[in-house]
Amino acid sequence: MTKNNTLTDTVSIALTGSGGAGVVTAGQMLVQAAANAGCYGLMVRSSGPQIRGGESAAYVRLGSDQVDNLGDAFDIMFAVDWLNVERFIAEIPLSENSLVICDAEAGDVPDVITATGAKIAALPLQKTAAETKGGRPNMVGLGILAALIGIADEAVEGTLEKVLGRKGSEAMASSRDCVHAGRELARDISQDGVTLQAQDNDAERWTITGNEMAGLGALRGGVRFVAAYPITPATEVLEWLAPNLAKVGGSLVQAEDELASINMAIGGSFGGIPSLTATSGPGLALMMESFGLALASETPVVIINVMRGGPSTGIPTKSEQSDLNIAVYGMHGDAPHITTAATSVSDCLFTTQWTVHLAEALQCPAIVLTDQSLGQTRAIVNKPADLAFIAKRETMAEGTENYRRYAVTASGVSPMSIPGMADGTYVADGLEHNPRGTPTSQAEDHSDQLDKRQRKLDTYDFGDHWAEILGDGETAIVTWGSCTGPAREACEQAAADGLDVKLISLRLLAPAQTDRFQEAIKGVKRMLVVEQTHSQQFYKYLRAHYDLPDDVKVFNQPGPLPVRPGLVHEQLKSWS
Amino acid sequence: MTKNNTLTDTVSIALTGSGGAGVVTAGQMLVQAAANAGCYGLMVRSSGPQIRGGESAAYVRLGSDQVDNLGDAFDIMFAVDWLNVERFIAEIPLSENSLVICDAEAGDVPDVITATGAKIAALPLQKTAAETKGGRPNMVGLGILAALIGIADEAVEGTLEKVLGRKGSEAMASSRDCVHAGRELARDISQDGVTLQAQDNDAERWTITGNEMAGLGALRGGVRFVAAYPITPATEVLEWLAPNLAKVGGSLVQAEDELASINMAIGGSFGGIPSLTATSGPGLALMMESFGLALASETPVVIINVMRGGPSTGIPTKSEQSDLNIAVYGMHGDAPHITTAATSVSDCLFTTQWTVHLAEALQCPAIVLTDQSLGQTRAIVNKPADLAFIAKRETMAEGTENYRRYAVTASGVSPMSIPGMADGTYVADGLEHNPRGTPTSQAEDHSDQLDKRQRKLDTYDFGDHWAEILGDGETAIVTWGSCTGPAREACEQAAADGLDVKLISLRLLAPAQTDRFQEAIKGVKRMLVVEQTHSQQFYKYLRAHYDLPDDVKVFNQPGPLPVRPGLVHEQLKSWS
Amino acid sequence: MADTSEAPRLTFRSYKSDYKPVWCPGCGDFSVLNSILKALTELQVKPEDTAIISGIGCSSRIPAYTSVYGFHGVHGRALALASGLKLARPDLTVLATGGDGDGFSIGGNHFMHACRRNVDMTYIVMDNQVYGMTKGQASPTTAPEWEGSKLTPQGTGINPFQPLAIALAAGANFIGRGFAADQNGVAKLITEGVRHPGFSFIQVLSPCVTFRPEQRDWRDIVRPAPVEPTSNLSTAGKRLMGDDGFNTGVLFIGNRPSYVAESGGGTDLAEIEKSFAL
Amino acid sequence: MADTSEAPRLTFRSYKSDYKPVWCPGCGDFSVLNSILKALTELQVKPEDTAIISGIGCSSRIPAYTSVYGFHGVHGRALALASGLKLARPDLTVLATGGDGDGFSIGGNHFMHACRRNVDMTYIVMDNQVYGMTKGQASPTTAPEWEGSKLTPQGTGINPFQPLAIALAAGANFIGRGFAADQNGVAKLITEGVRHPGFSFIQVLSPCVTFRPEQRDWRDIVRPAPVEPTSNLSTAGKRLMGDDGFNTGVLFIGNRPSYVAESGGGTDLAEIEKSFAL
Ligand SMILES: Cc1ncc(C[n+]2csc(CCOP(=O)(O)OP(=O)(O)O)c2C)c(N)n1
Ligand SMILES: Cc1ncc(C[n+]2csc(CCOP(=O)(O)OP(=O)(O)O)c2C)c(N)n1
Ligand code: SF4
Ligand code: SF4
Ligand SMILES: [Mg+2]
Ligand SMILES: [Mg+2]
Repeated sequence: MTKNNTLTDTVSIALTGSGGAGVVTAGQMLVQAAANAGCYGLMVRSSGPQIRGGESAAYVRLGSDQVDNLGDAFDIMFAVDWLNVERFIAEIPLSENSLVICDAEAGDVPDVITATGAKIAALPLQKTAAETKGGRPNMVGLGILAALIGIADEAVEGTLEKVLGRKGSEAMASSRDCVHAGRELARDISQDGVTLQAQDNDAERWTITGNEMAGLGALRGGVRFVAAYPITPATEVLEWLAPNLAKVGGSLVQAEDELASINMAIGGSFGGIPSLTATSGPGLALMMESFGLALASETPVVIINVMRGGPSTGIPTKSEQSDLNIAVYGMHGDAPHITTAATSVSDCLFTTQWTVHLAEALQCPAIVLTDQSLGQTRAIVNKPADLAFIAKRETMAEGTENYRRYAVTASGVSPMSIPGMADGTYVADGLEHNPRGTPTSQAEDHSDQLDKRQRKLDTYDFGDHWAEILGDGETAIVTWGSCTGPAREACEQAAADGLDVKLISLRLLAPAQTDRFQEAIKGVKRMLVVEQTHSQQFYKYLRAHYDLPDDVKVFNQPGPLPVRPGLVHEQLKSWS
Repeated sequence: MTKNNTLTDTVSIALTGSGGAGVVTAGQMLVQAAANAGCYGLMVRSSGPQIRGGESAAYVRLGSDQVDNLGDAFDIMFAVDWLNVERFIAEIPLSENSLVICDAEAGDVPDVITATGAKIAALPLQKTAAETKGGRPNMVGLGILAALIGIADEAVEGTLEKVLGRKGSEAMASSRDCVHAGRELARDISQDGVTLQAQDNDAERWTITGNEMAGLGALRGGVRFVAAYPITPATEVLEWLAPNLAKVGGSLVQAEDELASINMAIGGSFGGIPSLTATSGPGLALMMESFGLALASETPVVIINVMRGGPSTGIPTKSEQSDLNIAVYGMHGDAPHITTAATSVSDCLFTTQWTVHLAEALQCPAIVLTDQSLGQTRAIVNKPADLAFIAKRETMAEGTENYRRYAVTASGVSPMSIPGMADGTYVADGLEHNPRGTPTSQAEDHSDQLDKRQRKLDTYDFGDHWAEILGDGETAIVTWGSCTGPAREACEQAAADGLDVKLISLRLLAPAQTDRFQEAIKGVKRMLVVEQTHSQQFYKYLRAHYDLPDDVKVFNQPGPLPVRPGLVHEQLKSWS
Repeated sequence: MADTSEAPRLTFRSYKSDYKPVWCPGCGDFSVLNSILKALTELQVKPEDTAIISGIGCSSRIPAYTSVYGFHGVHGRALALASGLKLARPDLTVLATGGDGDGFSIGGNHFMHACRRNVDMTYIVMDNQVYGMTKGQASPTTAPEWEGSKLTPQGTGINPFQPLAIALAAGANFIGRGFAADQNGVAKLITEGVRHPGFSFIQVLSPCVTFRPEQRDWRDIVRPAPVEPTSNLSTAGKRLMGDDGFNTGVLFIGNRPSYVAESGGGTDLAEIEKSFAL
Repeated sequence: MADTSEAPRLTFRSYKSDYKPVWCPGCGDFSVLNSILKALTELQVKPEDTAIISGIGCSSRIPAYTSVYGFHGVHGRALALASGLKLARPDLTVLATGGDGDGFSIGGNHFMHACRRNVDMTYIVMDNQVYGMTKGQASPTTAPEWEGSKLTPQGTGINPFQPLAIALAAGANFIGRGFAADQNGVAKLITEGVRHPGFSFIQVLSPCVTFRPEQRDWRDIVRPAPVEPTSNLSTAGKRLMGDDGFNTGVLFIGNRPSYVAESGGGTDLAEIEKSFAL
């Protein structure tokens, strides 16, 4: 989670339109322009069922400090046309405080829009665009929006240059003209409280998605071998990794399926190379048998699982937190392992890197949970600091005699030999084994090895990273993953009401950190659990592992709609 | 669970020997002979790592009423030789009250045996056998044991005839001679409290394994299509089903892997034929992705999962209850489904049949959990009663117009059309869909369908079968599966001490029956949770779904050793 | 296949649903859909006695665009689903459809074993040498030098999968290849495939205009195979091992009987249970 | 393969472990183990630079009986494990071993794709036409009329899987067949397979004396293939499609280069991160 900013100074803008209308491009440019002006922001995209083309929407939120999530409502909606707008409208909360900008010639404003009570500004978008050769209404919109929120011309210019520079001066010129024409149109309308303060910002800032963050975290953590099979919304992790792994001397292989990809990764790791795969729900399910192999053979491997709507194929393009159960409990047999979750777009880097470190240190497979809303959101963030977490596996000391791969040690971690090391040859095995690795079905061997695999996790000091904890108070929100941003914002909203709320967002889901958790909720009388599932998976997980206060309320909402800060705030308000 | 017998009148006998010594045959004959004498009993076999041959052991427990589990210790151990006996000794609790019968010429009695303080009777086994042409020491042993426990000659004769009849009169004659010679040898030794009372028993009794019970339960429940891939210890379910399905007009297909077998079963069920597959941990893991497909597409299907030691390939031939997590939580997405567990060898029939009924009635995939110790134990039981549970799926009414496969109904169950029904064509889908089955990513459709899939389970009346509940008291044991037998026996042991203990054994693990559970533990002040796992999976499951009393103790023991009644009893005793 | 002799003649429209495909304009799959509908019309199977089973991918969306029974399963498992359905319900006409990724990558094992098992059904793969649905990665049939995917920016460097040669080696009983734009030709292949006993496999070259726009040029390359269909394995083996992937038509017709699951029937359960009696 | 020029000569015993195999007396796998050890001795690869990867089955127990690095993985995934290892560690000599069930049934997809991907490693399948470990069910290579399994009491009724034909169609670069009892012959095949670049596949007919005792008769049937190894796909295709399964020796030698994962190296992470800067 990023710096604790007060989010009153953010602006939320939705852009919608049919395929080819370029609303996503306009949205991206708007974020980029705001960044040029020293601000922060993020953009989430949403599209219809079509593979290509079809209507789409871009949800932009800008602020003077880092923005982690979408807000409660949109200040401005910009609609190039009304095609299938009802498909999106549930994702675009509007109120009488909102301003809807549309094309005067796009036909009647749909009932779903007027019903919200938003102010409507019907402007000649197409007409204005047509006045410029090659002009397009999305660029007119960019001009209008930039003007309304107070982004200076140079900032927009810089963006046009960066994005369109390659396309030649003609494209540049027509876009510039449209933007200027948009600024003119904007003179006739206004919207309160949307003016962004341009900033002098010396921080090195990045424009990056959560999926790229996760890929970079893997690279920083030392991963040098990746095998994977494409799946929405995890593919971009792999697309970023493929060329960049090669640059640092690693490699990525596209496997024939997920059964192969997890096994290839285990094979690479057995070879001493920190290895990873990335997938989403259906692929994770296919990997579970072999995840158990990594666990029993104590071969570290990391799975990044970018969650989407489930069950089954579900809703591949939308976010949900419903893979919690399978990530924590989805293995056959007694299977102590590591499950972590990223708490924000930026934190996808931290959590992935940390998890690679943990997996290697504990010789244990690990699952990193992120989700579509973190993974596919592009954000302007401060460059993340370098971290000390790098892959470091305890290996066999040179000259070891009578090497025992699965020696029963106090820490539970047994030094691992790596192919190439003389005197270290052993057979990694998923059958229960004795310390030498020989298969056994004896009770004593089984319990020794079960104990040792559990002990690795029980005795390791995970430090403060197990959770993000903010604030204090007798009321606490306990949450995880992409609900962290909205929950934090809800805490701020509650603070404005005078209610102090402690926020606890779990980054380490398995192994459960019982003592730390009980310590963290000391003094907490009322607990609100916030999660994006239908079946309260997180709440049930908490019950299973932790003692909760008597007064617990659960706010759970399945995907695809994001959890809005205001809804969480309502829960806090309605408590008593 | 079977009739509440008092288990003081049982005899426990372990038979061990090297490969080819025939201890398993002798054990089986002993059980059969006891059955002929009107008694009950069971036999569990245990073998070394060799595929064929190698040492093995047979654990027999006989009684005047049905026997559900092994006891605390063995009254008699019969060892043909001492080969690798240390591999088995942890499975054969002996005490100074035990009698060990061995061959006088088999060499020194191993320290592990003498250390127990058991009485040793070294008899001329080989020598006696050698006196008969074709004679074998295992048959001498059968004679000794029959004599010691008081099984009359006719009962043994009947067994010899049944088993050896086909092999010709020579084999019969030599076995008979050995048995008689054994009876003679037995005159020189004695053991207290092992005399079985021969009974007049009119009940129709069966000799059957838990795996066969499960297969029969499937058949009785209406299953007519099975696709599966062999895996220990589930294969016998399939081996029994293959010929017998064909006899009743159904069929079994051996698939290329578990991914295929679950999908074939779903395909068969889509075709209107109640379908099933059987597997064990590793195979279950492979099935989970497609289990989600059955769930989302609301196509009933049943998986019988015969648990073995885990994680990974684990200990394929030994029992454990460690697939609880994956069976209850192992799916990606929000995945309400059915998980049941058989409580005894006999109950494998009831639970499987009931589960087929539930899956079909609720159009929901289901997992039946049994384990190696239930599945591969052969027991003498009373013929199970016929049950009313047969597969009955709610199908589309003829002449339905504008059919909606996934109509949102009050019960959550939507009438299903079956290929062949005119006007019922639809596309089953694992993508989220609207009532017609068309893919959608709208929030409303998603929550409608999530609600409906959950509602099916929440509103269905599972009746009293959700648990086996016995006795009453402020102390309760909560357990499941194959721990039920030992737990029940522990209750009886406690009753003998004057402590009333209520036994609650859950047959329905998912959906959780919160109200029923809370009702069942009303008045319970102290709860002992009994399970055969390393990581307390059952206890954590209970915590997640139920409110437990403050005073909870957990007795968990991983495989491969069975949970012994006496250990559970200890826990009850040591409470305060 | 069910008997349809007395029914009135069914038309193309009887097999078509009213859903608008999600495909990109110009996608080859539109044509394949038409060919399937034409073949069903020719076959005159009742829609309710017919089922189309698919996996996941653009091409796997086809069932919803027909009016027969359908199952849009999970990625790679269409043939297993379809086999289960046909084995449990031999009276139905079963088609399986999908893409090259679905069928040859994640679903490759079921493909081989379906060929081998030879259950009487027809499998139509819309091969566009790419993963369309996930926005353009290399599939098993992609040429090694194709650099269009970010996952394999230098090309895959891997020899393409030869679906027909594999089908032959695995034991498919009918093997054909068509080109999507040739709707009647593909319809004829499907009709013949359905009529032929056992497992029929039909590869349809079906351009992905979005991620492989160069596939539009296929129309200039495809040609009817210059030889007659053979039922000789060695001859077919020689031919298909040397094939360039653009010969269309029926390329192998086998004569193995269809696999049918063992299922006698007629015994009473009580009779069976007697075997357990002491 | 690592350079071993200066090392003292390694003996058969250097590659053997002291564990007693769990196999039944007389099992063909004892011979195959010997052949592998002989081949390693001939190759003089260092034990620590060698890895044998297997799945689950009687035959898959082999790694533990050698003294090289090993991975006894899960059922069917040996080739994926082995591919990952070899791609991440191209300096190692990697062998994969297993049974016909492991490799051709549950592992069939990885088999095809390993042939196609052509990573430089050698795959040895001990084919006994049965699932030995699970006590005798039909495998893909089992003859359709074999009635020895309770799961298929009337025989499978399914055409047996042709591993060599599939390997050829899928793109294996070296294909051979041996008979377990011919320990030197199999050792030679393995040696050649390891030396040949790319993916080498060697089927070893290895009798299961417990569940298929009639396989002892194989010794009277196997024969060296009467023809020279070919590197022509069409010729090999014709030959292998007509093969009766008992011709031994090298049956195909291809000339495709091995697949190596893209891996340049040399760039600093900080350099890469610059691409994210505004
Ligand atoms: C288990 C699993 N892995 C990955 C995916 C993601 N996925 C969906 S479709 C697809 C590939 C589709 O390619 P193809 O079968 O060729 O169909 P096309 O879209 O080209 O018609 C993939 C990888 C998935 N849905 N499920
Ligand atoms: C996922 C999974 N399914 C099934 C099994 C059970 N199983 C173990 S070995 C085996 C078959 C072995 O046959 P094969 O590979 O031919 O080896 P063999 O024993 O004949 O040498 C099976 C089905 C398993 N271990 N894992
Ligand atoms: S992406 Fe390609 S395959 Fe998919 S619908 Fe578009 S053109 Fe067709
Ligand atoms: S069962 Fe067969 S394959 Fe397995 S060890 Fe015995 S003889 Fe060998
Ligand atoms: Mg494709
Ligand atoms: Mg085999």
